Amino acid sequence: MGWLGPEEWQAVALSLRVSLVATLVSLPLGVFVAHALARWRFPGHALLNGLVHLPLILPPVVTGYLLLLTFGAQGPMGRVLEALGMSIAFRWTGAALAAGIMAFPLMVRAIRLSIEAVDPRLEEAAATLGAPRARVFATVTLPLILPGVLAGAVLAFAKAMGEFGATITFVSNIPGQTQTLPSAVYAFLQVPGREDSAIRLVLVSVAIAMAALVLSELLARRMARRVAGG
Amino acid sequence: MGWLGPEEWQAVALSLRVSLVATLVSLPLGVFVAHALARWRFPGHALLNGLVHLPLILPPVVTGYLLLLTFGAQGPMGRVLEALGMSIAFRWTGAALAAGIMAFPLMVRAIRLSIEAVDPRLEEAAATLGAPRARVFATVTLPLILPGVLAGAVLAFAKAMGEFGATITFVSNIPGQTQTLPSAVYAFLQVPGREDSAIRLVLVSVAIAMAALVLSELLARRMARRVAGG
Amino acid sequence: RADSLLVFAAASTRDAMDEIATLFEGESGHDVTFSYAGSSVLARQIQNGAPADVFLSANTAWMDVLEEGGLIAAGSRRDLLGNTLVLIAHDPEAAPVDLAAGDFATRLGEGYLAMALVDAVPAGMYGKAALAHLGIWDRIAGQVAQADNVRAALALVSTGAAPFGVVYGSDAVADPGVSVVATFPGDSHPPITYPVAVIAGHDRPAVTAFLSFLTTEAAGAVFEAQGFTLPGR
Amino acid sequence: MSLEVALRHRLAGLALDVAFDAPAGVTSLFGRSGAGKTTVINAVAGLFRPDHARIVAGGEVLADSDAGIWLPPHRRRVGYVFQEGRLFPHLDVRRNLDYGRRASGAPQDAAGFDRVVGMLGIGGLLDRRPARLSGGEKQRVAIGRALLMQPRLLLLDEPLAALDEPRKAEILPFLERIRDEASVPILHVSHSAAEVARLATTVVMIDAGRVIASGPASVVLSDPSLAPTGVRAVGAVLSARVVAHHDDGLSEIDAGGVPLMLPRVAQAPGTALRIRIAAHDVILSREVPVGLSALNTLAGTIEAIHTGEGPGAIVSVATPAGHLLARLTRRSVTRLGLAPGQRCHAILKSVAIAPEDVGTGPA
Amino acid sequence: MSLEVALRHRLAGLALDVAFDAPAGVTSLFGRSGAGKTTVINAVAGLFRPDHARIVAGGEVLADSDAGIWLPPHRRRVGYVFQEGRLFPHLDVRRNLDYGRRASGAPQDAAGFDRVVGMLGIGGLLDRRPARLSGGEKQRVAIGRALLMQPRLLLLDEPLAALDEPRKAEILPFLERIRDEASVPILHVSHSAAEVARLATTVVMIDAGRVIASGPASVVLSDPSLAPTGVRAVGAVLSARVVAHHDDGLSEIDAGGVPLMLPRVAQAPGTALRIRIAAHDVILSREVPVGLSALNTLAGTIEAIHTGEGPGAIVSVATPAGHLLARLTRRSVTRLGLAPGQRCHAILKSVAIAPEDVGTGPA
Ligand SMILES: Nc1ncnc2c1ncn2[C@@H]1O[C@H](COP(=O)(O)OP(=O)(O)OP(=O)(O)O)[C@@H](O)[C@H]1O
Ligand SMILES: Nc1ncnc2c1ncn2[C@@H]1O[C@H](COP(=O)(O)OP(=O)(O)OP(=O)(O)O)[C@@H](O)[C@H]1O
Ligand code: MOO
Ligand SMILES: [Mg+2]
Ligand SMILES: [Mg+2]
Repeated sequence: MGWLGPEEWQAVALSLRVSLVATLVSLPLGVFVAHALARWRFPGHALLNGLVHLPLILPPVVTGYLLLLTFGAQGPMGRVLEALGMSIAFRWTGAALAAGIMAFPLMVRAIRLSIEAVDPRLEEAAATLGAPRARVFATVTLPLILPGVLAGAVLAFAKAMGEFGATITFVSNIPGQTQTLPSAVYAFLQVPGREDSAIRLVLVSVAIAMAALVLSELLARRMARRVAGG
Repeated sequence: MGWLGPEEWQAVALSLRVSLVATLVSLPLGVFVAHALARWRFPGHALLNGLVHLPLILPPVVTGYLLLLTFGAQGPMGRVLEALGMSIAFRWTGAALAAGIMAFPLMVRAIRLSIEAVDPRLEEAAATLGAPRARVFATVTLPLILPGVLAGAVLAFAKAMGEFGATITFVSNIPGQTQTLPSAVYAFLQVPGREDSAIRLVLVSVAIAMAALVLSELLARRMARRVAGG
Repeated sequence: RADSLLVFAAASTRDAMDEIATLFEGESGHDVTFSYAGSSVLARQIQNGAPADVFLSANTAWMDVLEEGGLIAAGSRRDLLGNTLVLIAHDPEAAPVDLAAGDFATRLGEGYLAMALVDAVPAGMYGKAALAHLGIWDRIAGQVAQADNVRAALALVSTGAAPFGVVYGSDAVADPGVSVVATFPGDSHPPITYPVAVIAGHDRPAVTAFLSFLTTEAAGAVFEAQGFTLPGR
Repeated sequence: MSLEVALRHRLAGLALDVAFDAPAGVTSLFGRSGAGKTTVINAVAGLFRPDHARIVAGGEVLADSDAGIWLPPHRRRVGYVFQEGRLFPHLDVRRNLDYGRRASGAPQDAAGFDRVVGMLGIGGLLDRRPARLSGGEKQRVAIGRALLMQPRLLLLDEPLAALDEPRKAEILPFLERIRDEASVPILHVSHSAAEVARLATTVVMIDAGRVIASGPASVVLSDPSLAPTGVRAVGAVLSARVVAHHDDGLSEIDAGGVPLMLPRVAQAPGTALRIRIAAHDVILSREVPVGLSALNTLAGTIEAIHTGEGPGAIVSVATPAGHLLARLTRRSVTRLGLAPGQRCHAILKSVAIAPEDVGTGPA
Repeated sequence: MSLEVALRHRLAGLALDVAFDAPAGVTSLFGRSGAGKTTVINAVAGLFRPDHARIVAGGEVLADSDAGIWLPPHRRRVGYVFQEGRLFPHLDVRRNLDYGRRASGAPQDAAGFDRVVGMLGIGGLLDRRPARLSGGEKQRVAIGRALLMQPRLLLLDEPLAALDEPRKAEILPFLERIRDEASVPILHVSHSAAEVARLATTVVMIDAGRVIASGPASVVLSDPSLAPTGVRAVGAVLSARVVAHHDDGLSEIDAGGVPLMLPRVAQAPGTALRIRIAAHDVILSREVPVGLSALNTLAGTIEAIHTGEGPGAIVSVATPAGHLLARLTRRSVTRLGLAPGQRCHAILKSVAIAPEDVGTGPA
């Protein structure tokens, strides 16, 4: 398509990949953390909760900077990953990490709210039927919170599609490697007279995120209808 | 306190004010929109939903730029407000608008999830007892979703405390008027060797947001306990 | 043998650098990739092991930091570009402003003057120095709207949110929504320079060739067309 | 005040097509599990909107699909006791009870409140939230909540199923008083024939979404061919009047000129009563019985003998007190040589007539 | 298999302090609303942890607070039918029923599944979700779900309250079979004396959180001084045996050598039965009664006469079939001149003995 140049298509493809991977990889952890925060009492509960919300509170640039310090060549995690041959700094995997971390609080909050809304008496009933905690979760809690998980995932995906500050600070803006849609938009906005290119990219990103939103609404409504028996 | 300079304290105070006002003012609208999205079917449902999520999807700079076009001195809304003597461009109120808009999707999502979790049979029961829709909402739905409203508000507050891109693009950085904590942090990060100042400010903002989080957790737990009768 | 280069460049140089890279690739057969971002961001990434071969900074202070840290190849640093500092107005018919006469404060009236962050971002720091030098700063300091970068300051003026702004000449050239009403005298602020250097350990032949290419006539023409100045000329 | 209901709708498990008139008093929907009783009640409350509906309460049209009328639930003023509680979990019992009054903006009525609370035995629970109530306590609060909203129509979906006998015995007279004094019509679902016989003015039998019989309780419940909920529901309902209370705790009543003795009826002499006499509690004798502990005998004439598939037979006996039904074994019918037209004596034990079988009001 | 329960706990509305042994068979917790029955059952299921608890089922210690033992619910293998359904809303009826089997990894048992489904009459609902079921349908699915998990202990909290009589009559024999054949002990809560009398091996009467009586059903239920749930719960439980089925639909049974006729009992000759005879269904006569429709008379000796506050008296009569209780009015006692030691005849109507009053197994 002549509308976007090859480098721009690359940014679109990369953003999609980064956001999808960030969302899908963090989803199980998100569900786990949300469940822990919603249903367990343990020392460090408040600490974990705070930690999860940190990326929301910090200016994204700061989060990116902290990631750079941690996962950069000199950083503690960076050295470890380097030694394992799995360096993520300045790779698309790093962009996914940044996007995932920035989106994590949104995902966890959404899932946690759904878990808190599940009637614990149903979980009790499952326990009396012989299901241990993990099975109760998998067969009762999880199916009942699917709409919330979906909402959380889509929220996270949308956030990941729009994430810029942390990503560009952490993994820079290398086309094909780490240049996501928002980074490309930023780069265009820095050059006089390239606003039109920026706007085209913005429209693409809005279209993608909207499609994800509409799809998730439809799915969620279907799930809800099945449970309500309407 | 000698730890922060007067201009920095000013930024802290301003960020608090901006975030609080943004959260509190948008809260009723957030509850309304969340309720409409959760419980009503109307044409334009998907459109409204998309619109609400837009600030999440767009890179913040783009949101800020769109705000500038709309509410700036030459923008359509800007002219109207100007005529009313209520211009918000370059004012802290503009910063609050930017923060509120950026935080709005998070707030609405959280509240919407809680509304969807309310058993509609309780609302039906209230209706048979003579309560019209608005009263049902105020006396049954709203009290039951308070934990979710609280979660949404705190999420929005935290996001507002960290918002930077849209704010600085829209209202720029005028010390005492629009220089929020993240703008100040950003400025320090631009200058070699000022990371320590940046970190001090970040710590302040983290402390504030964490306090809000912990407080909201305690409140939510108390509400939940009262309903569960534990 | 064809090589691949990764160049970290200040975002404001994008259009010129893209064009020059195409010329260089055609000539040398090498492949050039850019990462455009704010100079401070790029410098920090280089400090933390970014795989950049070349750094083009809009900010001498950050290049100094890298140099002191031994992160750039010895002797590779040079001042590649210069720029001018101009006063712009939203109104296309705005009358020129005589900066020396000190009547700017009156012209500004109640309005805002858009600049980049005056203590953090080079364009803002140059602008503050110039305004101070001209004795205007103290009278208008409270009306300065500081953007996070110079392009955002430009946007404030071109959208009409602020009637005036201080930006680089290269920015003003490209934006038809603003008119230049004054140019700050070169001696009113420290010289505006964009240093470039090879990153330590990356001085491969292709990299050195690229750096040399940046100072060719062809490259210079591109830079000038974008409103940059070439030092020493 | 009367109620007129006509509904048509198709559901996954049910083709609903019912129409009935409910005159003043209590109308009981009687029928097996899954017959469609709750569905009908929900439509009357405005919570379920069938394809076709016409519902008129006391002259006001609540729904008329032909005219496009569908009043929302909050404008119907019907008190609904749900089959499954539905108390507001965030409100304590007091505010649950008060919900309807506040919603309608009616003034406080401390006396009425206390009366209902006392009758339901929930005075000690007022400050508790529903999560801390037992099953029966929840149900009592739900009943109180519906009563206290001053409804013009009460919908009771198995309101007493979770309650023990003494509690039922306390609540039933209260419902009767609402029926008789406040003249609030009641639409009522129950699986208990005794409860239906005692309360119902009209019985509507529903089976698989259709009305299979409807009419005065005394007629429908004594029709032995209609026993969707079991033959033990068969019985006669007599009209009577309190005559006097005797010192030994018995009350003398008059049923069509025949004196009967019942365990103390808590009504003043002169009060009209309706007494359900279950068919399986009546013994027939050809001779005047002597030396029996049962206090009440009624002479009468056998009108008809229905025999069905099983070992039982229902003998209907015309007595001056009204028609009585007796369920006997076919063997007894043969042994005693019973036949229509014959004279016989019906024997009733005073104590076999349970308090829940004795209601106020004419049958 | 037996169950041993001892609990102590303080709640807002209740000071719980109960201890009872439940031998094999059915143990019914009987008591008024709010007495603490559900609380006890929850503790046995592991859902409510009292301050002090010792619960031993079939030799295995489920809880012992002194030893710090508290088995989590999923390791107790107790089938629990909750007072309020608790079906999984996201699963259809089939998968609700199958939940317990899958959770325990037991192999499919199509025959057992079909038998339970058939007995509960829910074959047509298997693909429906709970939101589309009626109240009674939900309860039947909940019963099936608990039965199909192969529990070693069944907890039934008012399982039949929402069901109509014919459905109850279908389900009760099934519960009896579980009690007798699978020897699964059952802890059961009900407000219905008939249900308790029919099912219970042992009755534990609870009032305000304390056990006020416990023992064999035949003893506890015939104690007229214990009637927390109303005097109509009083009755005797007789042991009997099926002798023969007659052509006219009656079954002849033998109760301690006395032949009695009942409406067809669906059990083979030789089967042991337990028959509840409600005190208010018994008529006493000084003479041998003649010409009555009632088929069963038992000669006996009056043992005791309890008179209380009310107009009634309970007369206990020793007969060869066992102790019978008769509830009469005090006036009848006087009129007939009844006194301990006297001979008399107890008259029972065949049909007054409801199917729900006749259970299998020894009393
Ligand atoms: N939303 C629904 N969709 C499809 N079928 C439904 C729905 N709700 C109820 N049904 C079916 O309609 C029938 C009637 O249900 P209803 O709740 O009216 O029964 P009921 O007479 O109140 O029974 P019960 O005495 O058991 O409460 C049942 O077979 C039920 O399965
Ligand atoms: N969580 C709780 N906190 C305080 N009190 C409670 C709590 N749960 C129950 N109760 C009280 O304990 C008492 C016993 O409750 P329980 O549910 O065991 O009664 P029940 O015998 O099952 O009654 P029902 O027959 O009405 O179901 C009731 O008075 C109830 O109000
Ligand atoms: O402020 Mo943002 O939300 O990512 O840059
Ligand atoms: Mg129903
Ligand atoms: Mg209970």
